[in-house]
Amino acid sequence: MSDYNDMELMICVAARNLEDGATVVVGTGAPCAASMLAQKTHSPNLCIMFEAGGVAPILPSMPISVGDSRTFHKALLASSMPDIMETCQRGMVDYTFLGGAQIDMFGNINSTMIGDDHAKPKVRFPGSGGANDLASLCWNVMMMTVQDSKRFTEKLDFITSPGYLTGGNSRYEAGLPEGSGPFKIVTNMAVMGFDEETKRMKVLSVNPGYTRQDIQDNCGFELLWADKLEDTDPPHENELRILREEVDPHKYIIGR
Amino acid sequence: MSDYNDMELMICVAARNLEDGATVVVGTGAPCAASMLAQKTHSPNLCIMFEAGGVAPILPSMPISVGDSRTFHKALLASSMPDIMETCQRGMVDYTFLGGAQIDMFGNINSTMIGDDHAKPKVRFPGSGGANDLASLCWNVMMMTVQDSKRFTEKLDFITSPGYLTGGNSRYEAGLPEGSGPFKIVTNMAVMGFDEETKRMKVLSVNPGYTRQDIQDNCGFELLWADKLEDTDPPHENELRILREEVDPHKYIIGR
Amino acid sequence: MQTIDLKSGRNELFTDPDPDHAREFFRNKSRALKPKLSTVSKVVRDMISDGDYIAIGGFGAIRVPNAIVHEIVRQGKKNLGFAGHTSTHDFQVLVGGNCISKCDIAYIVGLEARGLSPNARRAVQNGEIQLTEWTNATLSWRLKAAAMGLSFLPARNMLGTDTFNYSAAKEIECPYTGKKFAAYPALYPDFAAIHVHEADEYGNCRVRGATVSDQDLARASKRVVITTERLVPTEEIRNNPEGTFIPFWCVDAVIEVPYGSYPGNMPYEYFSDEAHIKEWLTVEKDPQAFRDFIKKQVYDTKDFYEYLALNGGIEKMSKLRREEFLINGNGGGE
Amino acid sequence: MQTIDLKSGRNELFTDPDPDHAREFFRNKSRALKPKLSTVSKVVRDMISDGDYIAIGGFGAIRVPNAIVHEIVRQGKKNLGFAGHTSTHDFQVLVGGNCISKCDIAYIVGLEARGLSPNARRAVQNGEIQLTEWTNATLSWRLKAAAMGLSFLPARNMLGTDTFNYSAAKEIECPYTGKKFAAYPALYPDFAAIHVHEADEYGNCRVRGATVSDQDLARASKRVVITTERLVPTEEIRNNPEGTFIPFWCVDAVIEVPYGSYPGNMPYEYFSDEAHIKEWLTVEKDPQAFRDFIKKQVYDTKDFYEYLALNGGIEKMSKLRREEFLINGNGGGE
Repeated sequence: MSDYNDMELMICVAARNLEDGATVVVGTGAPCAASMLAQKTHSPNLCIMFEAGGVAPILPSMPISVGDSRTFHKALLASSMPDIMETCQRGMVDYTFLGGAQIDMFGNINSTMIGDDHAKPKVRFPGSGGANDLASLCWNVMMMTVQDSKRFTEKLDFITSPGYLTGGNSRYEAGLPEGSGPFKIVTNMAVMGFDEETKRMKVLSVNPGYTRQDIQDNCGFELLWADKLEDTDPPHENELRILREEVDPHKYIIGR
Repeated sequence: MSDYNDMELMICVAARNLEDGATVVVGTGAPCAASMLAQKTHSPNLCIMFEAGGVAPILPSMPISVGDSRTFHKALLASSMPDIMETCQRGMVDYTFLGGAQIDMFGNINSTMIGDDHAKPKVRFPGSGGANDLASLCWNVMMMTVQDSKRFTEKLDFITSPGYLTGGNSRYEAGLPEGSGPFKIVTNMAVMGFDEETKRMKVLSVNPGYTRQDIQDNCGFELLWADKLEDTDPPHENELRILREEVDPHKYIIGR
Repeated sequence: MQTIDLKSGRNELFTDPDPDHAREFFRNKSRALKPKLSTVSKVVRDMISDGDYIAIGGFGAIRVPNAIVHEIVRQGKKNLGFAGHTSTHDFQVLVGGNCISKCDIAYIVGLEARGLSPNARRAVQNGEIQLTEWTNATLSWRLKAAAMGLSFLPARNMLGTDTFNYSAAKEIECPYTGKKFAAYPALYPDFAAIHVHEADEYGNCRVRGATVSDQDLARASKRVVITTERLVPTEEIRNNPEGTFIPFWCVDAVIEVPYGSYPGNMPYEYFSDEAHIKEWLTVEKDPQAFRDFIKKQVYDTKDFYEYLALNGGIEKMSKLRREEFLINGNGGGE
Repeated sequence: MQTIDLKSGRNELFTDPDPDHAREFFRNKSRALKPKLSTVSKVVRDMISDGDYIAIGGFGAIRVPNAIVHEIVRQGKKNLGFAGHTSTHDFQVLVGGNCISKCDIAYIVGLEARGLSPNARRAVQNGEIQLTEWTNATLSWRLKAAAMGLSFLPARNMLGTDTFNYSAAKEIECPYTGKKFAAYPALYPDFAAIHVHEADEYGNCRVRGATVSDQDLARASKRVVITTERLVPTEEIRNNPEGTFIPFWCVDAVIEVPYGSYPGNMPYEYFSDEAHIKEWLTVEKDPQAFRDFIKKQVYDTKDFYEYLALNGGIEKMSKLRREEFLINGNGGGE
């Protein structure tokens, strides 16, 4: 078995969820790396889209911005932000990746602020950007993050992007598109999905070197557990080779 | 004084209303001829637009369709139908011309049908096309038409395009943009405007060779008359020359 | 609680504006980048069922996918719903084949400066085609609403008229200004055919001249077939992604049909054959003569190549090309 | 009568969404095809007043009209409202000049993969800038609503979140499906600056690469200034009307500013100067050092040419051009 770091593991595991012929809107960093890795392994026709308008580019390197020249390099379409967002809203986009400072048991995400006064937050983050849009409008939302009990929290300081809101049918009752929502959370310790009925976060597989106890200890709310809890298939040799040599040779992402 | 026919008179008189630097959406035929004549006389920078998307073309000849290649010839912009209509809705278009089978005293126009059963009309015309849109959204609506009391009628069989509806403020109360509406009706006999308060059709000037009696006799509703009723300034030599030699040398329009 | 009185149009809404129903369809629509070359007869056979609601790209007699229009008549498709947005010659041909039973009408029976289609007019006056009234802008916005993944868009036209009264529109109150607007239901057609200048085998398309609403139409429609003057290598698309007018994921099938807009105009390629269009308009005055005419022109031609040959073939196309480019004379070909 | 409970965001709506008020403005806006060449200093002096609501085209550090941004700081404009759509470096500079007092925020304090702006973050955390929350798509749609001449557009994002609660959005009920949608108020900025690849003296513009919402922004804004890498003859625009991205009637002034997006990326022209952007981010950690830095870079430079010269001039620009085109080496210039 190979040696790999947390970021490499999360990228390799996340990439396997992106099937050939699917569409994915990505940001810079790990999501872009995971999508490029999927393209170079099992999903040559995964269509990578950027919210600034670049569609299906042949990425010469990791973009610095979701709108920089690299995201349009040999692309099939140079579109606009409204067109990309409307394509999501129309139901043509399968996957997206989000990040955030906090996530709760229903997959709601905070990337706006810490504190309790919106006008004077303790810490201000960038805010939604396109995160709320993609979380609302794409079919399946994924997240890659290192897990700790501050980040995986009972109550968010601010719900930037919708997960399953308060669980059950609440997401759809709020008016968000039927059938959309959080799909997989890939952490350094485990892979989580969501319970079909309650929409609570549920551990599906445990990463090598971690225990149930580790996973629950590093989560600020009570996790559900799959009946058939599996061991996460660790990164394969060829995944790591392609990730290191072709996707991110300068270790911009996997060197973090 | 020159000899001219009704169509030539109407085109020359209408053209004088199009000031330099204004925008006008036109259809094929007389409106296009009037706009071209204005460009070649007092309004070199009149911007001619077509609903199919052509903006400010250098028209090599009279278009057959508002979307044919001529409407894009050396144009400044090849836009789309929604963009043109939205430009009207945003308040950037000063003038348009409409035609129709019937018009009433408030400038409402019927270009849809004759009869009283929409499902089985006695006569079916094309319908709105872009007429209702332009009548609703441009600032000033003009019409050129030969006048008779069947066409200038008390009650339309069908209101295709809005004029001042039932007069007064009713157009704006219906939700149509404030300050927009019918502006001038140029007929073979007279030039009409609309009373500022009642919004009823009002004769502004009488064409050479016609009397007040002629004008009222060829109108199915009671006309208002301007306090200072004028004589229509007949087509000038240079207008007729440019119209005949440069605008419509094949007499597609003025030969009708 | 509403503070103003809101009206609704009385005519039928032919299509479902529900964005979640549309999303469910689009969720399962293939978005894979795979070759999609097909044939006109196969596409019409497999992608259109009787009773479907269809839309035709272009502007009636400009950039119209006429090979598909002919084949719909040839295969005798029936009871189609139709987006009568900016239709002229295309509607004329489809009514000639008695294919349409309901129609959202903005502009259909007229052919602009050329006059009206006697046969299409007859069909409408006889009540053979059920009509719901709209306008050009409104049908543009109904398609845009669908392209945006919505159920409606607000607008400020049609208010106060019979065009509204005989539509299926509704008035709404603006939540910010309290003003009365029209709300137009999203239009998600079952099928659309669009003719383009260039496309690759995946369906990435380029268009010049009148675009009308075709960008929204391609996005709004559940199934989309592209006919193209020319197939181009994908490399060419990738060399200028700004030029892509319709992306591959909207497209289900691609067919190369040179002169595919004939007798309509194809901007920067060939002008319309006004003599032939006039032939349609003239012969339609006599129903029997029209039946003979459409038999010869459509039913008895095997495909669009035969139709082009019947009406002058390459020599005629060259002449129309010279007209398009305002080149006088016969080009030296005779 | 409403059948469902509809919420409203609690924060302030900074601009008037009334389409009739906007129409009245646009009625009197010159749409004449006349030369509009101007200068950066004149445009900022004459077209922006303290308290105006402004918007900056591009994507923060891509195709950003940086000469205008610097001049706003240099002239000390105050209490501006700001459309924080996809802003990064532009917001950073404007906050460095203390120009902004209220902001519609989608994305402002971050610079994507580069990290966050310490100074912009400080200003926001101190409550110096009043914020109303939105998202990237929502600000796109708010501009689109204005470009369409409306007061609002419906959409399906933001619902159920604090992003909605701290916005000025409202929920509405779809008149066709009864479903709950968000309604976003049209955003008509007082002023917008957009950097483009090519423009003629009338303001007909061409753009490549990331267009973001700039087509809608140019239409939505009351006053629009274009900075362009290159002026081109109008003849070139007329030779390819399909290439016109913004038409002249939206534009009030045109200024040729080569390398006008520096240190941002200009697609197909030059890449971003990441080292210089990093300098901004690093020096901002210390407020005094940042004051010195912005004095040297902005206040003490006479114009954008001096700023370019200060940061490497033509040699640096050539290097960034090679980076843009993925050309290795120094290009033989040394």
